[in-house]
Amino acid sequence: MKKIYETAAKALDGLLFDGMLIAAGGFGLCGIPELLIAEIKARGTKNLTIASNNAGVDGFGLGQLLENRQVKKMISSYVGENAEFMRQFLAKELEVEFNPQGTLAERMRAGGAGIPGFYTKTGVGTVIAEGKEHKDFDGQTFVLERGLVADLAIVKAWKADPSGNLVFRKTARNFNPPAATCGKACVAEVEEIVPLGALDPDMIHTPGIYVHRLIQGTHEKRIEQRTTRKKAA
Amino acid sequence: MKKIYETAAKALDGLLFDGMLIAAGGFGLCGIPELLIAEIKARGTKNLTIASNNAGVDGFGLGQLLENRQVKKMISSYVGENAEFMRQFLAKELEVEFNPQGTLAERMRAGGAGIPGFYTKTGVGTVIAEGKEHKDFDGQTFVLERGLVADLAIVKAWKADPSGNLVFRKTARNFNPPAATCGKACVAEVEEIVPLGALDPDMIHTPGIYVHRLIQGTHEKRIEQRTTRKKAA
Amino acid sequence: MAWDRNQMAARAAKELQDGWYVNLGIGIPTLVSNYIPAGVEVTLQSENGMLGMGPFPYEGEEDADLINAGKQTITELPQTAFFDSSQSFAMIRGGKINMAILGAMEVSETGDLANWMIPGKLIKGMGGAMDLVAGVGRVVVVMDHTSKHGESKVLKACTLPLTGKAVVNRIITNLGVLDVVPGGLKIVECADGVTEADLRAATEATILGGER
Amino acid sequence: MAWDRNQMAARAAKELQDGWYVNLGIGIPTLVSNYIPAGVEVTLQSENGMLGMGPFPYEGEEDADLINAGKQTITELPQTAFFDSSQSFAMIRGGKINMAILGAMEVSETGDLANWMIPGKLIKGMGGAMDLVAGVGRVVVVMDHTSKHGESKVLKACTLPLTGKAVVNRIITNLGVLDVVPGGLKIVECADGVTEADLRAATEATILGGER
Repeated sequence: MKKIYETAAKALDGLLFDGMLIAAGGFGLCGIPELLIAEIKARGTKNLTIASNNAGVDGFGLGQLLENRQVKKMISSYVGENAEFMRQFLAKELEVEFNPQGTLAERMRAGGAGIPGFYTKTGVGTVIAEGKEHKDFDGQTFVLERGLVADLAIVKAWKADPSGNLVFRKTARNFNPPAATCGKACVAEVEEIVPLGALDPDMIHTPGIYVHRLIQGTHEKRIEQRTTRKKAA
Repeated sequence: MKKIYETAAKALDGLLFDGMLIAAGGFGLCGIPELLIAEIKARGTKNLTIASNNAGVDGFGLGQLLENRQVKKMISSYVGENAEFMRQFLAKELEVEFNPQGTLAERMRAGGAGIPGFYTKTGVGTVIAEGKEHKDFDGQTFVLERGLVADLAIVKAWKADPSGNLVFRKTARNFNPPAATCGKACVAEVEEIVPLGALDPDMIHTPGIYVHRLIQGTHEKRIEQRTTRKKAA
Repeated sequence: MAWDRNQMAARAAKELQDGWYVNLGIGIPTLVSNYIPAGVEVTLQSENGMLGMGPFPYEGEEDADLINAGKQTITELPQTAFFDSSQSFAMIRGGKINMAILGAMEVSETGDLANWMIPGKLIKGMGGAMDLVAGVGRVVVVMDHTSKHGESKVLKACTLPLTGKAVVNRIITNLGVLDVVPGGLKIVECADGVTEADLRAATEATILGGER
Repeated sequence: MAWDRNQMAARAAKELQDGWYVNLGIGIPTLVSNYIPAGVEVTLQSENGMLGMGPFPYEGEEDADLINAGKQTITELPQTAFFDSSQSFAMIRGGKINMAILGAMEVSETGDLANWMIPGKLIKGMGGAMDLVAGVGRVVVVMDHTSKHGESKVLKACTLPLTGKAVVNRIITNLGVLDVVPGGLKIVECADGVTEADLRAATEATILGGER
């Protein structure tokens, strides 16, 4: 039951294949599994479908896999930060399935929770709901959305213990916990692996059962929009 | 936005009415909102439907409301600890809707999350699924279960801050977080209200948005099955 | 004449009620937090997983792990709670947020909202906007009344793909404030120096009544 | 002749594989944790919201906030994680638990399981059993082969309301071990001092083959 691997390369060994579906945590560039993404770029795995709220930026995060033409399709809610994405999409070189952000998060959670479908008001009356099954509950109309199960989930946490228990930091948590649950396999990269017993059992965000492999590494943690205020004189 | 009330009586003022649906946290006698239950007994509110995993024991927890004949119907997964329950049920004085434990927990979460229905494998082929809509996904059959929205949620936490952020302790967490989300109103009783800023924002189990009223009090925390081992000589 | 961005934000801030949980969209809605009236305490939700959003950090105190839904560095407050995206949208979809203030490309007299794409041209995605308009208690749109070319963005029917159908309660533009009511829009207020006639002239949508 | 409760638990413990996450039901299955083979590390899940369940506490160290699904006081381990009931059953329903070992009132040759009620007589409820049998990777039932009156509890078809349909993989009784396979049951092993003929005689369900 050894979950700790030395490198991203070793942690991904045997898990990557062309045409696979990968669920990735992160929001913008915050809390993205940057080390695992870099390794997937190095491997050159092709025809990927990636479920991730965003698509990184040009040259960083998932943007690197787009540039490297490894991505066939993105399942995302917002991709406005990425010029190469827009170019490939408008040129029809890239498929995109837009999911409302909450629907995407819930699809990941549902997929991980053995729920193949759930109803939501989100998107009813929009193109997002076209072709999907509708159903009325208590006089309101809802649309059926599907649980999402990925071949692999890649997530980034702050701390882990050797059993795979994960703790996230501030808004870097975001999609990582639901993504972790929806992978048939889940690899996590963390800033620090602490000894067993060092994490408060009441304060585990993602229990180790969801995490199959684990690496520790140094993260760039790039800031996308550096906004500040001045101290009053 | 003052959420802190002095007593259970004041915290429940204006929230109780005959025939209402109450969702209660707790598993067995662990993590039950014992102070709020005692106050509901004192008020004598009638014809209650209560969604709670268990029904307390004779003389404690929800068992008191059963004895006081305030309960019309229980929505529960397991009631084996309660002789009066069994008596009322077999005498048809009490309605019971059995829900599989995970289905009940998910119904509460779904109700709180704006999800009116979800599909699960749990209970397919059993009496639980009779009369419910079935649907196949990827070659397997699932049953549609409904999100549960309660008129009132009553929960018990370990600590709270004045904004209503809750932290639970060990397995006393159980149904409390999903129950808290599914109430149109939610009242929480806690062992300790700590100052604003005293809780780590990464370690909040139930964000204050779910909690409308809050009391601090002393809990009996009765143990249902005291099992121990002897120290080796 | 007419309101500028900050005046629109200030007007939108008057919509806030004490004790409310509020989600502010990107752009002008973000400015609303600068104008929260004294005595009104609101908790800002950021849909990337935070309740109790504080102001921008002081220079040098930015934290890459602490951003808002616009990916801007922000700060936390004593009451802040962090959570994951599925929990965040559980509270949005579940109606726990009292109000969302959002930008728009177009809005219709039936409360339809379009703010996420221009087919063939611009494709950014809806982010959390579809969930917000479907789930929160009250939806207020803040937008310019007309396009750069002077065309009304307050329409009988939206021309762009919708973000939500019949979801908008109130529209705040540079020209005034309008409510979505049965049969069309109702003028609540005109912006400084704007007459009701100006407002009607700039609006394609049906505006009810001769009087307010 | 035949296994006692502890021998049944010990036999069931041989089903465990290193690294597995396992849920043990109330009764004999709880005893399984006393017989986990050396070198096999399993993590026990308790469906009331805990991974990494430890043994009973020493006298005087009981904690009312720390119980298992049987409401018994227990302890935590260094790798323990607590979570709420919706998360607990998310992992159960989602197939993250490798095996559940459960008690039964009746089991059928098609893998149907009945363990939660006797109409008109006994009504305890299914607790988490329906979720467990529907969700976990492998379901092992541990039970007495016959009732107090000597009637087989391993049946062609269950007579009691089901907990799950076609969910049981393996049956461990005081008389032996049987697998649910296409067409009926297959004898895996006879208990000490029990012959295959004994096992067949005590079983109403179809047992395949003349040989094992």
